[in-house]
Amino acid sequence: MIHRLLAVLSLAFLCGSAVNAEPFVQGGPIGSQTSDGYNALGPVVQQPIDFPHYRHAKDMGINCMYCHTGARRGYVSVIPREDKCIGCHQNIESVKDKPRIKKLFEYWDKKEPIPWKKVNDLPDFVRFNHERHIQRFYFRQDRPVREVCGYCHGDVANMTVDRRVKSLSMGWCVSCHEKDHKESVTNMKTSHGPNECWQCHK
Amino acid sequence: MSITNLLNNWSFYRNKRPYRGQYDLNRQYGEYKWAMAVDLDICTGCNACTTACYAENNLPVVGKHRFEHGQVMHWIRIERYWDEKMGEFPEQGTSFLPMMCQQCEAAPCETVCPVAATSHTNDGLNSQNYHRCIGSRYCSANCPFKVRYFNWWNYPSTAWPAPLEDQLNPDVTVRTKGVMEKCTFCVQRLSEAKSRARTEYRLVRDGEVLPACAQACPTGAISFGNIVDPESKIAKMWKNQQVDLYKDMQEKDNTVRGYRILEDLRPFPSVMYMERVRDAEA
Amino acid sequence: MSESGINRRDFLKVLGLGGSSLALTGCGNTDVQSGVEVVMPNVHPEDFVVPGLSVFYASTCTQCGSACGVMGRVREGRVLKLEGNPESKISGGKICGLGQAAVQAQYNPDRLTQPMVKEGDKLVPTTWEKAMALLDDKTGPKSGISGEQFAFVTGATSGHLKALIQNYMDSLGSKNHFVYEAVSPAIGFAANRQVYGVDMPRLHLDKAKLIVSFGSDFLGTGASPVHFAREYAKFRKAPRGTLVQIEPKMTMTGANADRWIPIIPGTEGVFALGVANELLNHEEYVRATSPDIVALVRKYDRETVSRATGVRPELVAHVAALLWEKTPSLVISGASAEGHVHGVQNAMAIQLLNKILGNVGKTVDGQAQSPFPQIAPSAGSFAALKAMNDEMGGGKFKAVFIHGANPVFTAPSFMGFRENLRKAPFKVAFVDAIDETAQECDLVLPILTAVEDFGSHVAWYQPEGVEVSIQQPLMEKLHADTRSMGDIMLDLVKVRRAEEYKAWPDFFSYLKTAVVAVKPVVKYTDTDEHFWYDVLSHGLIQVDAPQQEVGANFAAAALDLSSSAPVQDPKFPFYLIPSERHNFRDGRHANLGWLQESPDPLTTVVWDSWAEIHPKTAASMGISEGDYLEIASQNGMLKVKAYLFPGIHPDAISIPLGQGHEALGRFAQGVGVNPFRILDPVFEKSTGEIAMYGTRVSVRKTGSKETVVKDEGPYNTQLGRKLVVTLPADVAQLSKEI
Amino acid sequence: MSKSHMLALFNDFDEASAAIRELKASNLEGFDLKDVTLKSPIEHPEIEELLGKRPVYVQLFTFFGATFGALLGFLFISSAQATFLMQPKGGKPIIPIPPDMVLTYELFILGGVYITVLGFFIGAKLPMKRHKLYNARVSEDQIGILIKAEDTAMPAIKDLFTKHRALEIIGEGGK
Amino acid sequence: MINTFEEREVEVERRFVRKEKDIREDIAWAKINSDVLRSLERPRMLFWVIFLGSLALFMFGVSCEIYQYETGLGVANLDNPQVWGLYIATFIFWIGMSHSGTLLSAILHLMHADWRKPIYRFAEAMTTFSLMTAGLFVMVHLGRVWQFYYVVAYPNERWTWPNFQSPLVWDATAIFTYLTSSMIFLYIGMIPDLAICRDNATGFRKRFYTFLSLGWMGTDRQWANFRVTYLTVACFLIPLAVSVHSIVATDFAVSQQPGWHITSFPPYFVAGALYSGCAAIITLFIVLRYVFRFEEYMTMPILEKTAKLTFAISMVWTYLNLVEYSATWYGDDMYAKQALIYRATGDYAVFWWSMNFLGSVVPFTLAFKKLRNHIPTMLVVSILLNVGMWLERWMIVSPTFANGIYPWTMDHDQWPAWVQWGMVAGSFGWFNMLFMLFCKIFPSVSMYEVKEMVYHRSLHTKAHGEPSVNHELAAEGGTAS
Repeated sequence: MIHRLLAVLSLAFLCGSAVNAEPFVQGGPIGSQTSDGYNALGPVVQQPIDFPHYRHAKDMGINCMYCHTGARRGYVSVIPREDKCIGCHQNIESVKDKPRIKKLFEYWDKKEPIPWKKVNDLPDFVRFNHERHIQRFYFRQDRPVREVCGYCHGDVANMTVDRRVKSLSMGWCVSCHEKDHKESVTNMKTSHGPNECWQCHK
Repeated sequence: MSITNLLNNWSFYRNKRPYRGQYDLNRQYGEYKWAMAVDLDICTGCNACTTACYAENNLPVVGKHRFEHGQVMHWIRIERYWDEKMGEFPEQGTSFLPMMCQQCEAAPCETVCPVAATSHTNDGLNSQNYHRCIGSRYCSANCPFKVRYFNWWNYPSTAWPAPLEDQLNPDVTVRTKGVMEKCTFCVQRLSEAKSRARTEYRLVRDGEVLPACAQACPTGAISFGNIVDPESKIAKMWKNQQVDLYKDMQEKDNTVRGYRILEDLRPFPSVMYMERVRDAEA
Repeated sequence: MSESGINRRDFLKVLGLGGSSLALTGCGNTDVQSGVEVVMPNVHPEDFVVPGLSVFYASTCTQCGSACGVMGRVREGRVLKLEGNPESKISGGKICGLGQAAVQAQYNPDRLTQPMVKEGDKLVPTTWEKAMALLDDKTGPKSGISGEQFAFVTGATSGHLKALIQNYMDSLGSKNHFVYEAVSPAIGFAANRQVYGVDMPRLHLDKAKLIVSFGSDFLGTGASPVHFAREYAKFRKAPRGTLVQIEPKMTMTGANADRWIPIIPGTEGVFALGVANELLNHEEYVRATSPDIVALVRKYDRETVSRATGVRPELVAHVAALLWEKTPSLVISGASAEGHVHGVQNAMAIQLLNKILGNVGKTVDGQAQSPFPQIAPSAGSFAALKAMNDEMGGGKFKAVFIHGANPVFTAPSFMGFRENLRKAPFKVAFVDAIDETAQECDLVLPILTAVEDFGSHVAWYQPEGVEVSIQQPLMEKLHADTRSMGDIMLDLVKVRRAEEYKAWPDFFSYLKTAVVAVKPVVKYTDTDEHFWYDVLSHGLIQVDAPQQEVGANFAAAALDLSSSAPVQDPKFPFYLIPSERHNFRDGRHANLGWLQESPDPLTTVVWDSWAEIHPKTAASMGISEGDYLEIASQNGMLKVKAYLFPGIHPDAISIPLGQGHEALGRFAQGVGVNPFRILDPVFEKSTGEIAMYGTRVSVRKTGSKETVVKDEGPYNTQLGRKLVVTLPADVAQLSKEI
Repeated sequence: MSKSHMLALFNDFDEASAAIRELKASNLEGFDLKDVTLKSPIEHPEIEELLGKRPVYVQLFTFFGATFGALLGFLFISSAQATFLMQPKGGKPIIPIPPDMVLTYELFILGGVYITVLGFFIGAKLPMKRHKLYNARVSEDQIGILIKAEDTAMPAIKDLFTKHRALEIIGEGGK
Repeated sequence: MINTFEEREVEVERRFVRKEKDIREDIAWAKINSDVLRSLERPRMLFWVIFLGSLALFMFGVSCEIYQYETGLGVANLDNPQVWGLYIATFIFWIGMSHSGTLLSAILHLMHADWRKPIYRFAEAMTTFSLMTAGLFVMVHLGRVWQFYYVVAYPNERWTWPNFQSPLVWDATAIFTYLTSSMIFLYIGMIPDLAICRDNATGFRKRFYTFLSLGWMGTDRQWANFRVTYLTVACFLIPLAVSVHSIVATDFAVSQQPGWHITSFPPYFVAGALYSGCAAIITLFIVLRYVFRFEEYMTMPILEKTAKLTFAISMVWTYLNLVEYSATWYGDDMYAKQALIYRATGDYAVFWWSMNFLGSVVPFTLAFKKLRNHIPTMLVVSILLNVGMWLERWMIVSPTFANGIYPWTMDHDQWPAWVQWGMVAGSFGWFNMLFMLFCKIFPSVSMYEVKEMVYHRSLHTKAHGEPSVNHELAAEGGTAS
């Protein structure tokens, strides 16, 4: 990966042409979302419950932010609180006896939190602000949620347990921050992402 | 990285900072310029700001031995000076000076860091990126105010015996040995406030966010705000005190109290101090 | 970080989410990773809890008696920081360093986490069951203990815990509730009662154009430092007030004075009368003053006063001239004027100036009269401990409870308190960290800290109306084996009065009931539950109450200071000034690292004790900074480093209080010396309080030397740099400022 | 018509130069002056002159090395500064000329030195395998003349060397 | 003794006429080879003892660094104002030391001063090794050595670059350029000698030298390219050497600290560097001459010339030093003036005055011919001069920190901890080790250039017919050894 980057960069330098990350690409199999050289398939993570993202996001067409409520209003996108799962599932009789749902109710009955594993875990000194990205690209630019979230998280709607599909390296962040983005659907003024250390490093 | 980029933006890249209009409400990046004003007349020297800073910014308690060796980590310190012309007794009391990073516009520390761990933000702060720092300490050597503090020891493993580490602020990195740190104007609060404001399609309101020292200060000697906004208290104070951010020599009336420390070295600090007043007839 | 058990405090069910990520550069997680860290979702949190965002809860700071309203910042179930509560009339959204440090008391590594019982000479861990059984055994109905044989020592208390303690004492039929504060305002209160008829009048610093303070460190350690600091800020704004401070050793307030006048300790009253004499040259003042007082005051002419006080005669006239010039003014007496044999007279002489100047009713008036006497503050005094100690020495008490005070540390050695305490067969301490007193006790019970516990407080200095400050837990209790002081007291009360108290399973419900009972007083019309949450979210109940009447009664006889000349003893030529530091007070907070590392404002010394000595005196004795001095009184000797300090009377030596702990954990133990130990048995004659400033000492250089650990560099001036610039007040145009 | 090598060793430069001078004048069939190689323990420009113009191109390398070092150096540094988003520094422009000049200067020298040395290796054909007619005494104190000539010319050359008191004459066959 | 006028005249005449030669022109070339190659033979026991001593010293320095690495820089007893301490002082010292090699090999080469030829090789080696030692201190003083690669400008996945405005980056670039260039220069200049070694070695060493000599045969083509290359690189090295130490000077001069913010710093540093380098050359000259019995090559006239050069440079340094003091004194910069007064009267006064004494007064011994020719004196003086120069660097770094601009943070009593001293000592062990290895692996006298020197001198003698005056070299060498 680094070699490729090196090659691209030195070539770009010599030719005097700018390196730009390419636009959003939707869908596709895991790991094939972009061709910017930043794909990095993370390990398969064993979760306490094999949460079927495809069922919720694709089959049922639920918006990501229905569960990940923090994404639009805070730094953390938030693993949904347990009563949120229960809130729906206690009324869905059809799947109540499925093993995964049973397991969920076991946790709920014990009033224990489910120990999910972090999949997209940035270094501790990085502060990624979900709110800003969602506000800009989802609410103001009015792009589809699967595209906005999928730019970093990949095509989660086609996954069961989430898996990291991007390197999430600093260069990858910068490659997008460098580009000019429209302010909103109506405001054609463009601006690039913030470029100072303290925006992301705490 | 391209020659076209170089040629197209050459004049921008050659702008000498600080330049007038660097912070401008009309530019998207430049909506904020955080600045401070410290009224030395009402600073009582109580050290509330120092302790607040310890609490907010995960400053380690270094202990007596290390304090003795000058390795203390207080980002804001209260200096106490006796008058030079003092007789037998300090009859006019003493002078307290809260000294924190002055967030200089032309910061001497920034240019000398070999790895660009310290640079300028769009809000006019002098940022210090701990993860980039390799610990050459050149910035501290070049800081006229000596407000940069180096982690001489591995404090994460010693300064917070359990369960003291539970107090640590998760928004602020705990610095390991070998990196430089300094006052950030509580940037974690600023960016939170900015984010909130942007979501609501507005700028940060005056007084909406304060650094820990300004918030704690019982006398309110420390004022803080966005100097770009002409309606903010801080902008009015700077204007009233006839201190211009972009000037290295202020031309002001002698009845006005505002000044910046060590202005003759031309660092263009973002902290304005207001002179201590003493009733000469008392 | 995953405690999520259903708890009775259901509003606090915020715990959960992991990722209490402490970002450590170099160590910790420094790379992008997957499937390593665990993140715990909340099970059933409050709606307003968003992981990653802070929630602020209103509470009350209990670090000193000011009862400032605070806001606790809570993230992921941990309290991280305290801020001032803007709604509080006392704190006004501000907070001092001492208050900030309260979170360190919570997370202190040396906290007591389980009950301890004494076996042999050592305290060993035990369980709550055994501890409560032991309590019942020794103090329960079966023990046969009478009210006479029981004593309860507390620090200054107020609020519903005070009421509960009172109820417990009542249930035992005991009257031995001793409220003890090592550094107490009792002398000042006594004087105020005589003069104004109230303990403490309300002082309007902001209204005054001139403040003459006789040793009152109102900015650092006074009645309500944060409030006074805010008032002081207003006082300094245009039209700028002038502060004159008269004291033997510069306090933080003195450091901010426009004119600081050193004076021989104990002669403040004489100086005040001297000023009064000068003032009475003005006819209008004479008219307002009774003739016998005029006659008394006339004895104090400039020269006499100067001879007694060591202050230049023209300064007496100067202060008087200032008072004449700037009205309204305010004259305050403080600890260093009051801590003498004739403390009350001193204070009264000082208050006389207010009377002459007509300040009473203008800058000095009454506080609001609290409508809740049962939760009103009981200020501590030294006399209480003295009485208790005498009785205990006689072997009267079978059981002694101690809470919120550390008399073994703060009682002067001449009292032999430690030995007397040992005579009591059963001693119980309620502490959050083992202090010197707890070490002497037979049973030590770990209680919750202020940020974990419910409570209510009423400050004895109320700036506006009456503020009942509510203290609520900012987080789950940190250590499972600790209990709320209120819960313990309620359990103890129930032992004898089970019927009356059965409605309340715990202190929380007791407090809630009591608070809700206030509803009619504040004319709240919604439901009880709403009221309760309203109170919790604001952190206080603000009650409008009528002002106390303030008189101005002076009798010439009470002002007679002719016998106040200090006793000269060639063996002990120096006055000892045990100065109270704004961060440590009487030493109960010495175990907080932040406070230890927060430099003393005037000397910038940290982590230590030191003796302040005037450079002139030092030069004559060949003392330089860092020299170890032996400072001996008739009752003991301290070895302490010298610090040359120009802000002290040349005949005085000052050692700060609060250090010199033998217990209290790693941050306090073995740091500095304890000047309480060497105090002489000198008492204020009318109140029986110890005269803190009445001890005489000798000073000897030992020859050994060590660096004084301080923030200050080798120079203490600005070396010609323009760092702090001073502008004369007549040049500055503050009124044009924003 | 095969060519072969012959090495003659001389005691000092005078004899060697005399031999070369005569070789040059002899105009032997099957022998060219450019096939003469002088081997000496020290440099000796005077004799080298006798061998005719044998140009050295090192300076050319130096010129290009230094020029490109400086040019690329400045471009590299300034465009890195222009692209590095976190670069803004108070008090100075993003692309400051004096510091960049310092670095350009260093890179100018770096390029110059490196490419010069590269030129040296190319020009001197180093590293190379030693010619089999190398004699260790050349590195000590003797001067060798290596010639390449038609076999027919060899005897005459050999005579010529002998006349000039060659200490030793070594042919390809080890003669 | 001298009574008559004539006698006196004869004496005067003898003094003028009798001019010792730098080198005898009748030394057989084969003897040069064998003499120099002798130094590469199996070392004596004493060599190993000293080598192991140096190694032990170095290992001590290494363990100090490991301790510091594990614990944090606090163990070095540095603090907030006093952030650099001995590390940077010693760094400048070693950088300065490196300038002598360039002076001898490049500057004197361009000036056709051929007396440099027998001694430049070890001086150049000294350049390389002292740069390598200096590099250690850059590493050692970093808070996070393990992140050192952040200074290197390479495209990376973080999309970051170093800060090209920082003098430390200039430093890194300049030192890298200088180190590699001088290594190349040393190596290129050594190729003909490596060929000699190759021709005289057997076994493993033969293969080693064969590899290094790249097949050098001394052909006219090689020599012609060699000549041009050597000259060109020398031309580059001179400005490079000047720029390197000027850049080190800008580390200080571009900052605002009193006592550093001085215009004359770059030439001052360069002069100081040449000064300490020359002094070090004298020391090593004497040692090598004695150890390897190089009396015939490292002759007294050469030593004398080096000493004269040193004296000249010392006076330049003294002048620049005085300029600095007087400019500071005369100028109106309060901070700098206070710092200067502090240097002269404060806690560092002893070191400051010894620095001035050793740097400006002691070199006057070099002005006397008798002393210049007295080897023990020269050894002692050269070492003293270097002590003085080390103190100079320390006096640049530490007192400014102790008494900077800001009065509150001034710190007068921060004495370097043993860890710092340990690493300073370790650096000498390291340098010594490298140098000793060099002397045993590579010829420390340039054989082919001595031959050239001998050859050209003899040509000159032949042309001018100057009578060969008796040589007292052997005799003098004898007294010295």
